[in-house]
Amino acid sequence: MKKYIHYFEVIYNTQLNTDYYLLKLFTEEDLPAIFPAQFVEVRIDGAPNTFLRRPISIHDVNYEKNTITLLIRIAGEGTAILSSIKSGEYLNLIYPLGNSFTMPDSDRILLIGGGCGVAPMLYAAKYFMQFGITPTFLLGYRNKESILRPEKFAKYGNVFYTTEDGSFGEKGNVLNHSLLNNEEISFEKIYACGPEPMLKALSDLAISRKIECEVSLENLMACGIGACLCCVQNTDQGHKCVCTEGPVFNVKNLIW
Amino acid sequence: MKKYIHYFEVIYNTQLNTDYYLLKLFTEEDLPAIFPAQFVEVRIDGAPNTFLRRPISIHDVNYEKNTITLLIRIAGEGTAILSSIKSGEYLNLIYPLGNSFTMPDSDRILLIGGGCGVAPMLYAAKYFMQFGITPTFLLGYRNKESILRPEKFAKYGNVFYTTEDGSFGEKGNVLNHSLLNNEEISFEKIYACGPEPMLKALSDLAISRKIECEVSLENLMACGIGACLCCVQNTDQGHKCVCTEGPVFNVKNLIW
Amino acid sequence: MVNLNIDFNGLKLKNPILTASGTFGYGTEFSDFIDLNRLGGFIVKGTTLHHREGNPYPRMAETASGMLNAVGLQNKGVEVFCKSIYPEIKDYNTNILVNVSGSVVEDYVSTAEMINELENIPAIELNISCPNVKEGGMAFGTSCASAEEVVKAVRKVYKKHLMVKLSPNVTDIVSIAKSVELQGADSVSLVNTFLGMAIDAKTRKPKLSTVTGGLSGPAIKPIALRMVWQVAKAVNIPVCGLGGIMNADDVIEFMLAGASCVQIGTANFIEPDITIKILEGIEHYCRKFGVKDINDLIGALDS
Amino acid sequence: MVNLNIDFNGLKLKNPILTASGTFGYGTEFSDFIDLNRLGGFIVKGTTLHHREGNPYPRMAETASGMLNAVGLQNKGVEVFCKSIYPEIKDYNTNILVNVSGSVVEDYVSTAEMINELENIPAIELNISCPNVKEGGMAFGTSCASAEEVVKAVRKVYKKHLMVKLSPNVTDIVSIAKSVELQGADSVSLVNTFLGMAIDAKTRKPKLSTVTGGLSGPAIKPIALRMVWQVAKAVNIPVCGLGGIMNADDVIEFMLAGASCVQIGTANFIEPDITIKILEGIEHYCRKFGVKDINDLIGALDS
Ligand SMILES: Cc1cc2nc3c(=O)[nH]c(=O)nc-3n(C[C@H](O)[C@H](O)[C@H](O)COP(=O)(O)OP(=O)(O)OC[C@H]3O[C@@H](n4cnc5c(N)ncnc54)[C@H](O)[C@@H]3O)c2cc1C
Ligand SMILES: Cc1cc2nc3c(=O)[nH]c(=O)nc-3n(C[C@H](O)[C@H](O)[C@H](O)COP(=O)(O)OP(=O)(O)OC[C@H]3O[C@@H](n4cnc5c(N)ncnc54)[C@H](O)[C@@H]3O)c2cc1C
Ligand SMILES: Cc1cc2nc3c(=O)[nH]c(=O)nc-3n(C[C@H](O)[C@H](O)[C@H](O)COP(=O)(O)O)c2cc1C
Ligand SMILES: Cc1cc2nc3c(=O)[nH]c(=O)nc-3n(C[C@H](O)[C@H](O)[C@H](O)COP(=O)(O)O)c2cc1C
Ligand code: FES
Ligand code: FES
Repeated sequence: MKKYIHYFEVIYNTQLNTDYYLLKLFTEEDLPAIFPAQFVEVRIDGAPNTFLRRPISIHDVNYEKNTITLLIRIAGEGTAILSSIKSGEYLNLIYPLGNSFTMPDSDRILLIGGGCGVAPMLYAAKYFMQFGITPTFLLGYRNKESILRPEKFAKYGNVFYTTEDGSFGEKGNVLNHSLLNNEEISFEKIYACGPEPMLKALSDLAISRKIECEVSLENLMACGIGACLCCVQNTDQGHKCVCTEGPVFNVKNLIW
Repeated sequence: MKKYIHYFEVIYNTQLNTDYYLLKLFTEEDLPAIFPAQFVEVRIDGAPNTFLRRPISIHDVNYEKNTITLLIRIAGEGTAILSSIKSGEYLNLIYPLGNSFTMPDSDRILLIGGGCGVAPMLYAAKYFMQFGITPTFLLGYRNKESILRPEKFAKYGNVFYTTEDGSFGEKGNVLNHSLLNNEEISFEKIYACGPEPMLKALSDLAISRKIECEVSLENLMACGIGACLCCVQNTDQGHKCVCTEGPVFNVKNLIW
Repeated sequence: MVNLNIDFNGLKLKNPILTASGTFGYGTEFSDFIDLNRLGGFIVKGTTLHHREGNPYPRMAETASGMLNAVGLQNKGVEVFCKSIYPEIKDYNTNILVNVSGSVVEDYVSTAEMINELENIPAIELNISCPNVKEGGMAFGTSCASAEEVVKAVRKVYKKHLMVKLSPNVTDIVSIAKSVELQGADSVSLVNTFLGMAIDAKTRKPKLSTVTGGLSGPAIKPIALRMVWQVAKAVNIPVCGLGGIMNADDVIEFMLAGASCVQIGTANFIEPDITIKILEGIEHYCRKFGVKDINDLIGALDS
Repeated sequence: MVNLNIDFNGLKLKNPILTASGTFGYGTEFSDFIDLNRLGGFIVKGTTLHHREGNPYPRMAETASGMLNAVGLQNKGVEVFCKSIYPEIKDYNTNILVNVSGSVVEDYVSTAEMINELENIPAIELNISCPNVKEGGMAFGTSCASAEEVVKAVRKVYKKHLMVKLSPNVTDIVSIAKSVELQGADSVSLVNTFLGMAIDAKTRKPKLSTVTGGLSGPAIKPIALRMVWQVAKAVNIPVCGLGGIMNADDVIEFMLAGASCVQIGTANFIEPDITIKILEGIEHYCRKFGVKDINDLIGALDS
């Protein structure tokens, strides 16, 4: 799949809560086909410590309007700079990067997102919906206040929540949710993104229950295009690049 | 003289012509006494190549309004960043730095500025005016379009111009101006700032005519406060720091 | 028209822009962004006799104007290179160099021998300076005796252009350069990465799985430039300069210091089309400053 | 309350923050901005036996996240220091160290002897690593034999704390550190600047009058940190770490790597009050991470 370097104009940058920002970006170029869980590499200008680009999932795509949307969580200097960018300014992106979630065979699919890991799930659902598949979402947050874009997610599927403090949905993390612990409900496939401990636990669960499970992993990236071999994940076939052979891996191939 | 590190708010940033910008800056702190030809060290945030502060002359001071004004010529990355700063943003300044022009004994004084070297001359005139001294200005530019703030200078003294192409004032550079080449007109003292070749030629002229002459020099600075010894100028007393023992030197002490 | 052709001790370069090993994959990773045929050449990944999985992750840490890496020569080994990768890339109309790495002299020799057979590989870059493998690599490049030993052995079996890549982690890079020249190197390239380290103050852990790694990027440019200048004055073979090159001015500076060609490394990660932008920048520089032949810049520092 | 006191091989530091020679003048340049008495100590300018005018200008060039300098030990000589400067600064309630530089062993010895007489100077930092003077300096710091020679000679006449400042421009900094330890150094400080170079592509001229100069600033931090880690593991005397420190996290990283105290250098140029900000940052770090005694951080890297 061909990759591009394009400038995008910031249409808006909205703060969603303390740590999260929503960036809508427009390009005059034609958008290439984008698949679920693919990501962009954003150039961060203007700070000596943000020398390298930053990988960010594609949260939403609008082909008619030539826009993509990113959901940014402030983690350090680079994401802080992104969070303060203003509409009318430009961002340089390399995209679309990485492989993607594979197509399911039925709509008994569960999209699990934890914290920032909800980012790729919106577009994943929108993408699957084109094929008549309506997913179920299971989204985990710290508390009610940290829930991101609930109405938007509700458009594309049934949404279940967990919060760590129980202030919304079920209390605990996604692994504790009754959906996953009810033998009556069976999913053909789980797609997940989130903190590594969550993904590991989910992987154990999926393997023991024999549910197909694909996870989108993070890793430190220098290039994003398979050139530097910095972003490796250990698998049963040896070191694989998260940026090109991932970010999506079937849990059965992972050696955590 | 005590030095301060203060944040200043940008009141306005006006483009004067292709290369020059006028920045008015306000601080909530009380302004210390500032003397003519003193300068500030501006911190340039947001670029790996502008690691060090940039020295900029104090172009004007308003003690009632707690503002200082800088005249910026785009020379490279740092000044380009300064030129794009917007009102409401903040700049971190160390100031007031350097020695200053010494008081004249009469008002037969000539303030010579070439290009960017006009910057300190406005405040110098304003300062001398407090003591009842009205200076004469001789300002050299490339052409009519590049003349900076003519009305403002006119407020503080008689202004004569040279332009390289003769489009305004006398043709040539300041050294060629009839003021300097008319034996009838005698100045007690010349104060000058501008490109080194101009200052050198002026120095020769002043020494041969036995006119007192003080020049404000530039040099590459790392600290601006006399700590690094990077900014030296050769003098008859050895290497002197331009940032603390200058920027003003009497030409008779200079070994160019 | 500006002449950009350089005769690099027999290696014909259409321009001085090559890419640095380990930062440019096998070239094809960049074909979406640039026309590889426009490069003076590209140098593929560090290739070893046997397959190597490289170091565990994390392998990367960002630093001020630079980055540390601890990839550790992950590659599938020279046989896979010759059989599967070489056929895919051999028809590019540019110089393809293989960066040959190893941990014992015999491995270098065997690898070089196999690459010698590949018609469309006009040169190898002998990597005696990789800081990221325990067993050797850099150790060869940090003493004259060991550098001589490996170059001498490889010279016997490798008949084409032999470029030797020097380590900057030394007291006296000039004497190492002279040693490898004496053993028949056709050129030297410098610098490889500087051995560095990063720590996470919060977790108290090293940021790299191997604790130390190789520093690259603009941070190292001033040191790399100094070394190129020192070496170029001292040896009679040409020098390929690298270390932190980000733009056309950087290339000009390396050439003025004495480099006959350069490699672009880490910059490819940030701008995958940087090589072509730099190439155009160099043409622009030459036109602006009336340079008719790029060769006129080599060592033309006015000091 | 967090304990920040450190016993640096007999030198009592109220906290690990010192300032680096040549970047802090004689301290007084900073008294408008900070209370010098709050520092663990400060190290004054490189002082030589005789007056030195230093190198011609330009002496400075900015580089990516760093700077090159070629000051060349401009100073008025040790006599003027003892007579005119010492009395002005001696009553600060902090450790004042003199950085002693020279070009021949005898000069180091004579200078150290004179400083030995100054009651309120508890230590000298022997600079065997200045890259900016032709005759020596760095040459002493780049071989074990010459480092030993000068340390041995100075040790005979200097009775207080002898800190030796190492050059990073070497293949093996550990063996140099061990050599100076063997000759009786009480501590080592590292690193001095890296020999680098900058060129103006437009004018084709070097940016420094001396062509090469010393690189400092955040650019070098990863290499400096690695060297501190290597040396701290290898010697039994304490290590003072420096090179590119800009904030409290950087200090913590150097301490985790094994430094018992640190020096702030180039950062003083950008923020003249940075030392105190860093000190406060360290207190904040300790409170946040439950560190009761700063000594617990020394060498506490979890690797
Ligand atoms: C494929 C992929 C998709 C991603 N999608 C998103 C997204 O949609 N929205 C979003 O906000 N973030 C996303 N991230 C994470 C994002 O890339 C990092 O948060 C960002 O690079 C941090 O940069 P910084 O300069 O703000 O922080 P830094 O100052 O660089 O780092 C702050 C902290 O975050 C850690 N960190 C930095 N980069 C990564 C990384 N790539 N993976 C894990 N930890 C890291 C650092 O080790 C450090 O502890 C994604 C990462 C990957 C690999
Ligand atoms: C005491 C003093 C007062 C000054 N007053 C003013 C002023 O009022 N307005 C103004 O616009 N500029 C003034 N300058 C010059 C200003 O400091 C430089 O133009 C600025 O530092 C350049 O920074 P940059 O990042 O834009 O350019 P860089 O990219 O750093 O440099 C661009 C070019 O300018 C040269 N240069 C950089 N700094 C200096 C310097 N300090 N002296 C001489 N050449 C330099 C460089 O060598 C290079 O060729 C003053 C300088 C001094 C020393
Ligand atoms: C991720 C990465 C991998 C590298 N792998 C190799 C390698 O396999 N062989 C080699 O000789 N150099 C390798 N290098 C060093 C580069 O080729 C180059 O010498 C160094 O990065 C300095 O140049 P730069 O600053 O332009 O990147 C690698 C560098 C990086 C950043
Ligand atoms: C302008 C300047 C002058 C210096 N002069 C000296 C000196 O006289 N003696 C010395 O031992 N080190 C000298 N150094 C080196 C510093 O003390 C320090 O080792 C180096 O700058 C690295 O630390 P930093 O990156 O924090 O600046 C000087 C450094 C600079 C930038
Ligand atoms: S980030 Fe470079 S290979 Fe994945
Ligand atoms: S700029 Fe540091 S002494 Fe003048």
